Amino acid sequence: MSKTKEHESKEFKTDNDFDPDFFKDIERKSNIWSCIQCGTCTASCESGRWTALKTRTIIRKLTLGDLTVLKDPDIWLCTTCYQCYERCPRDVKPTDVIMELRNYATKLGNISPNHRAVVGYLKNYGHAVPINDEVKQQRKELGLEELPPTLFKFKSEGDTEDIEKIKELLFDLPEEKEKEEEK
Amino acid sequence: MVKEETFAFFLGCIMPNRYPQIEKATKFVMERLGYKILEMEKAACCPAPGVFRSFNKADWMVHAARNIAIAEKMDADILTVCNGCFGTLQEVNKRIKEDETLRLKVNEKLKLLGDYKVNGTITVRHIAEVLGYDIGPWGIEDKIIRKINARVAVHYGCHFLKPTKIREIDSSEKPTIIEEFIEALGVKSIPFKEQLTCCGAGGGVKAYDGNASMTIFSEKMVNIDEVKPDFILDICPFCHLQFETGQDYLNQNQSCNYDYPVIHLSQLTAYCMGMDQEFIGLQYQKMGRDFLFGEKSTEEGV
Amino acid sequence: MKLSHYQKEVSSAMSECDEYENVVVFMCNECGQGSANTAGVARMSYDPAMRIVRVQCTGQVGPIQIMDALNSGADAVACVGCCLGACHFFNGNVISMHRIKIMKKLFKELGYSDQFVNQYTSRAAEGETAVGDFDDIIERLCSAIQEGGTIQNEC
Amino acid sequence: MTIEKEKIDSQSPQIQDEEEKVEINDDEERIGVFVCHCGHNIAGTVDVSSVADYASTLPNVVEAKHYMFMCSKPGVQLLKDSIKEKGVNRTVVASCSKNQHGRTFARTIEEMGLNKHRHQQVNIREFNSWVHQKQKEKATQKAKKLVEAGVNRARKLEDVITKKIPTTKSALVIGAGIAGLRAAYDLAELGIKVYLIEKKSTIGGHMTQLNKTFPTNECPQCSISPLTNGVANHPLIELYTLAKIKKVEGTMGNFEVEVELKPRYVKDNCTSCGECSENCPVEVPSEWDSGMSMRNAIYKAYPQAIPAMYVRDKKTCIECNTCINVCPVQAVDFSMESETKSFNVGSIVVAAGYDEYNPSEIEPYHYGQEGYEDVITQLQLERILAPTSLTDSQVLRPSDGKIPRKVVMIQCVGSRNEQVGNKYCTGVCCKFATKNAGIIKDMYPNTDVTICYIDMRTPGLNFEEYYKEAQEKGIRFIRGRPSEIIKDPISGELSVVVEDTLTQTPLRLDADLIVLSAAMVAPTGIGPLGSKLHVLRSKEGFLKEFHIKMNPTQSSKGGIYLAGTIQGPKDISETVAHAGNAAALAAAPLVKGYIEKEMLIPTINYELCVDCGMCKTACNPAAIDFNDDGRPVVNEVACRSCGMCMPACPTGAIQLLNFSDDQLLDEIVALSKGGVICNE
Ligand SMILES: Cc1cc2nc3c(=O)[nH]c(=O)nc-3n(C[C@H](O)[C@H](O)[C@H](O)COP(=O)(O)OP(=O)(O)OC[C@H]3O[C@@H](n4cnc5c(N)ncnc54)[C@H](O)[C@@H]3O)c2cc1C
Ligand SMILES: Cc1cc2nc3c(=O)[nH]c(=O)nc-3n(C[C@H](O)[C@H](O)[C@H](O)COP(=O)(O)OP(=O)(O)OC[C@H]3O[C@@H](n4cnc5c(N)ncnc54)[C@H](O)[C@@H]3O)c2cc1C
Ligand code: SF4
Ligand code: SF4
Ligand code: SF4
Ligand code: SF4
Ligand code: SF4
Ligand code: SF4
Ligand code: SF4
Ligand code: SF4
Repeated sequence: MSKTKEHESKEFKTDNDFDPDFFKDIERKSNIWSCIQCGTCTASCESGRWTALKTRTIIRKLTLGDLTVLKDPDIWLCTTCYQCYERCPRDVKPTDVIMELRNYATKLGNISPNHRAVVGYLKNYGHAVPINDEVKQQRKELGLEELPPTLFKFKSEGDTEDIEKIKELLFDLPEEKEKEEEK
Repeated sequence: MVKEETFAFFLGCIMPNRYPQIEKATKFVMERLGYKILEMEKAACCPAPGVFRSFNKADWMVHAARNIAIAEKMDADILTVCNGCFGTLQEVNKRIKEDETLRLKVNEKLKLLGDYKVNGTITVRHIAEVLGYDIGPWGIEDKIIRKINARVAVHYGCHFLKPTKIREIDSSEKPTIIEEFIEALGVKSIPFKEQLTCCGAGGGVKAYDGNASMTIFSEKMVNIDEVKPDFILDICPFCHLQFETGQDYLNQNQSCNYDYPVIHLSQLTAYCMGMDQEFIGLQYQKMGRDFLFGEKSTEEGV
Repeated sequence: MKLSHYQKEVSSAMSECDEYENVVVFMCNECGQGSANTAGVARMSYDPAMRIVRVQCTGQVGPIQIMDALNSGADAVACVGCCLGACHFFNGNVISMHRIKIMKKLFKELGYSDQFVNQYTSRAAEGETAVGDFDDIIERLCSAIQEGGTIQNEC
Repeated sequence: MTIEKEKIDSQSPQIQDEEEKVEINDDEERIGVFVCHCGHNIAGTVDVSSVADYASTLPNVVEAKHYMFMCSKPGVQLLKDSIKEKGVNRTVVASCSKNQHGRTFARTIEEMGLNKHRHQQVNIREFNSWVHQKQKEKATQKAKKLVEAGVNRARKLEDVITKKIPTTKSALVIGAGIAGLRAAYDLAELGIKVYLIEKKSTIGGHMTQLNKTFPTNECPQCSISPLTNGVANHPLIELYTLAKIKKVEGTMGNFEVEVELKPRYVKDNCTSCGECSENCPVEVPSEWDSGMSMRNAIYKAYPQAIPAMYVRDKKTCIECNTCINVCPVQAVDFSMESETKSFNVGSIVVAAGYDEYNPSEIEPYHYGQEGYEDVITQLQLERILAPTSLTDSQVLRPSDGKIPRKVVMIQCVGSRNEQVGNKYCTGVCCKFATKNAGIIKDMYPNTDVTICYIDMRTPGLNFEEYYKEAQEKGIRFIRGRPSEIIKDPISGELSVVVEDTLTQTPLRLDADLIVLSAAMVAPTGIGPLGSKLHVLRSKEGFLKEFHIKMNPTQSSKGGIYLAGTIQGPKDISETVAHAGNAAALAAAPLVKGYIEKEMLIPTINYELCVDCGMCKTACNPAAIDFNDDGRPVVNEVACRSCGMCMPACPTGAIQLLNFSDDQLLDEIVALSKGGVICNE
């Protein structure tokens, strides 16, 4: 269902594969160490029922310090439905943990091209979903202004100050990672 | 004190750029109910809690704070019509209100974006919360001119109620806010299996892996199809998009045959309050274009 | 736990700084005294600056005793009680812990170092715990001295 | 702790010859200092003679000696001689720890007629020579300071007297579950009069509700009935049902208790014929049956209930008067009123038990909601299975009375769950789920029974075997905590969503009957009871024991003991053992007839005291109270000499004897001197 996982081919792991210190930051913001691996999160997960995302396994890998989790495509399958967050008996807040993890993965350049495109839209139009001609027409028919008074309208009228700053200062994504880079 | 009965209307991305009919309907409803709706000039993407928070939590917060700062300048609470916008703005607003150090940090970066500053003076509201609690089923009764006699599948979406500790609106396991409100409009919510699960669009999944998103969604549709509602009622343009385009996708790729109209709470309420059929905008939709409220509605007369 | 390990640590701590003479340590009648006795019986070594005062419970030690000690020239003060949850008088150690936390805050606000007053726990059966506490007191004391921190009035 | 040590002390002196006692001159402080060599143990590191020399220069010191072994007979003789010859009235021995020989020297001076609290032990061995062996110079310096501090301390030491307080030879037991029954019976067997108070109309508690008990699966009614009958018929036990504690005053050894007895509306001559109940038009769910059957407004909780009398529930009664008319012996009497009883007791045992956690708080499980009738708790299942059940022990599901073919049990409901505030593991539910799963499987081999668990916790002799037996019976164990129970709105069928964590598979298990293994939580009403008794509670709500390992049955207040699950979840064997220990401790001072207590307690200087009550708040054993004039008073029996009231006092009015601010200051000054002192 989802993309293949490179790390699964490597079966035997040693301490060298783990770096418990790496996730100290996440630990500080949530309770990952108090996870009892009860599986409530996975069972709650609407995504995980149909996809490869197994929330509990992600938390487990974190507590082990398994760095492969950063390259794990599964972490991008969470829909942030918060169901696990609501139900975890140990208050681990798995949704927040996954968000935190994605931040790390992003820093390492593990971002999908589609996501890059969405960030591009934001930087160029101020919107993750830009307007198109069909909708412009529709707006007119409905008696609305052709362009809503959002940042994009100002940009098209020549007032580009705000959007330039957003482009420059926010969501600076690292360059695409070289294909294989180990340890 | 923020101005009462006035809202800074936060549009977000999908509503103005894909479903302007929801925008139109919301304005209609709010103005009819006596609220003043102000445009938020230069507002941008909320930004979406799934994708942008995933990339950089700090920037996500700053960008959201920029939108909040615009409303603070207008001295009005923010009204959103979208769970995503609500999720982002409500959470960030709450956190900068409660955490002073965070506020200072956010403001520091916000300064670089222009003349923006957040002070934590306003609140962020969702239309469903305003209708469900401020107006309430008791308050809408004498504002409507027609009732719709329909059985619908209500979809709450995720970020309106969850995380409950932050939203503090209703139970996430057995909410009733929408059900109770639409009952006053004559509409009956019919429970279906796993009613409160996600539509599969959030968290950046729709962009990341459309197939996965559709797999989650197709299960949702199976459960909805079991109870054969008249239409699907949602409170979020992103869920709206998922339900609209998703049905189409399933019909084309998985030989399904769905044709359920998808209607936002604002559209439904607007219609009951007397807005013209053509402005409700069902004619622009992919699904259930033929669906007419007319057959189901009974005029109440004002 | 190896004895030599502690000895090494102590000697290294001592070589770092020696601008102190007395550290007043209030130890409760139960695990506090017990652990120091056990340390003695096992001939573990620690800094001779430690001056142990027997109290019923660390919950008995108030700001008065702590200020008395500092005023009469103690270089640092500490309270050593039972493990949290195992206080023989219910929760005296927890109360003492909070009290010392507040005192630390106060010292800091007044511009003094907060490393000269500390709360510890120990276990009667394990002398190591007492010695570990003592070592930590010295370590904090030394680092505070080296950073120019003070708890005494300049006079 | 102090109490026990001193008890031993106070008993031994009589053996010694009396004539050694000398006349004590108390005009001025005359201190004798003795420094011990302990062979090389001390003298090998510390220059003992220079320490003794130094001591002799200190004020009030009239004798300063050093000797090879102070604890030896000649060593002890030195003390005696100094008292006799030099008029020494306070002694300081610088040798080993107070635990090692402090007591030896204290006893010696007591033999000589001095109060034993006038001895000050200075530890220069464990605290000095043994830990500073390589730093002889510094160790000698330190020894001098320690001795000086000891001398300073000795100067102001005051006499502490020991008092004998007579006790009331009777006990109160609150709660008549298995724990209360056990404790009451054990106390009565020791010849102690017992008042047993139960808030419900019958005794036996939760155990009477159970079907079978692990690990032997025997009938709990059978095991408990000898005890219930024994208690009901014991000449020394007075049993009160429908009773509520109103007031508790006093301290260890002597309490005054006031109890409110609610009316039963049925007189003692009731023959338990059941005529009234049969004719009563009102039907409500039975509490004892956990709502699994109905009872009338006039009823007996269950056939074997003790006392074997009916009771009228005023709240649900519609006052049709039928019962009054049908009763053949005119036992029904609506004019009965509540009465108040007072007892004097020496000890109190609290055995108020537990409540089953109400799972409706966990929303995804939908317990108690309409349409989810087939989600029940283990206690309800016990009632379905029980021999007296409405279903005749058949497992029939509540919604439609069918035999379930798929039973799913969910563990840790309300335990190990921070969201509902219960962090602890109940420790019993894994065992009773295994029990009930096995029983169902035995009765209906074709029914699938699944237990969804996080960890199976079955420690102890017989319990792992019990678990294995269940596995062999074909019960399916799935390691995972279900996230929710879902209901198909069309078919109405229930299913349980759970991840099998061992294979990482999310599962949806169909279920006809879902049984929640709900936690054991503190009983309702424990808050008010706890505050009436002045005992502290743990953060989980149970009553807190004095020391988790060494004193698990003693409460924070002297004279009040905890029995059974009121202290925390337990199974029956643990409950019974716990209750037995509570009874033994509660009986000890009553059998002995008195409490011996050293008066090492605080005194209050009423000129300084501003009646703020801070000391009262600080005192865990609730030994401080306000008298009629609004002034704080220390209860000498309840006080445990912890000194925690001292720092709480804003004016320094309250001072613990021999540990006062002033006395401690003397010691502290000597120990701190020589540092970076600030002389203005
Ligand atoms: C479903 C289930 C199955 C179990 N199965 C087993 C098993 O098979 N084997 C086993 O060993 N254990 C089992 N247990 C545990 C067992 O029930 C307890 O260990 C035991 O009943 C505890 O007894 P108790 O006397 O401490 O408490 P309780 O039985 O609760 O008795 C307390 C009594 O005090 C009374 N009371 C409460 N408050 C007051 C008050 N304020 N004033 C006066 N009276 C008061 C109550 O009415 C009650 O009668 C099971 C528990 C459950 C929930
Ligand atoms: C590694 C380990 C760690 C533990 N940690 C903890 C912990 O952290 N917390 C905790 O609560 N518990 C702990 N325990 C359990 C704890 O040790 C026991 O619960 C407790 O010590 C039992 O005490 P006892 O008096 O029953 O037995 P014991 O301590 O074994 O005492 C029995 C005594 O009887 C003597 N004896 C035996 N036979 C005879 C005979 N025929 N005649 C005369 N005398 C005899 C023995 O010499 C011994 O002195 C631990 C146990 C182990 C093994
Ligand atoms: S629900 Fe919470 S405790 Fe359970 S496995 Fe998931 S993160 Fe861990
Ligand atoms: S928040 Fe993400 S991980 Fe958690 S249940 Fe929803 S989709 Fe799964
Ligand atoms: S009194 Fe103590 S220190 Fe002195 S000889 Fe005896 S044991 Fe040793
Ligand atoms: S009250 Fe009367 S009728 Fe009822 S059981 Fe007792 S004797 Fe029988
Ligand atoms: S008077 Fe009350 S208890 Fe008696 S029969 Fe009528 S309803 Fe029942
Ligand atoms: S005994 Fe078992 S079911 Fe009960 S709380 Fe502990 S682990 Fe959970
Ligand atoms: S010393 Fe004070 S605080 Fe301690 S028990 Fe006695 S009165 Fe209470
Ligand atoms: S704390 Fe001190 S001043 Fe206050 S009531 Fe107690 S003794 Fe008096």
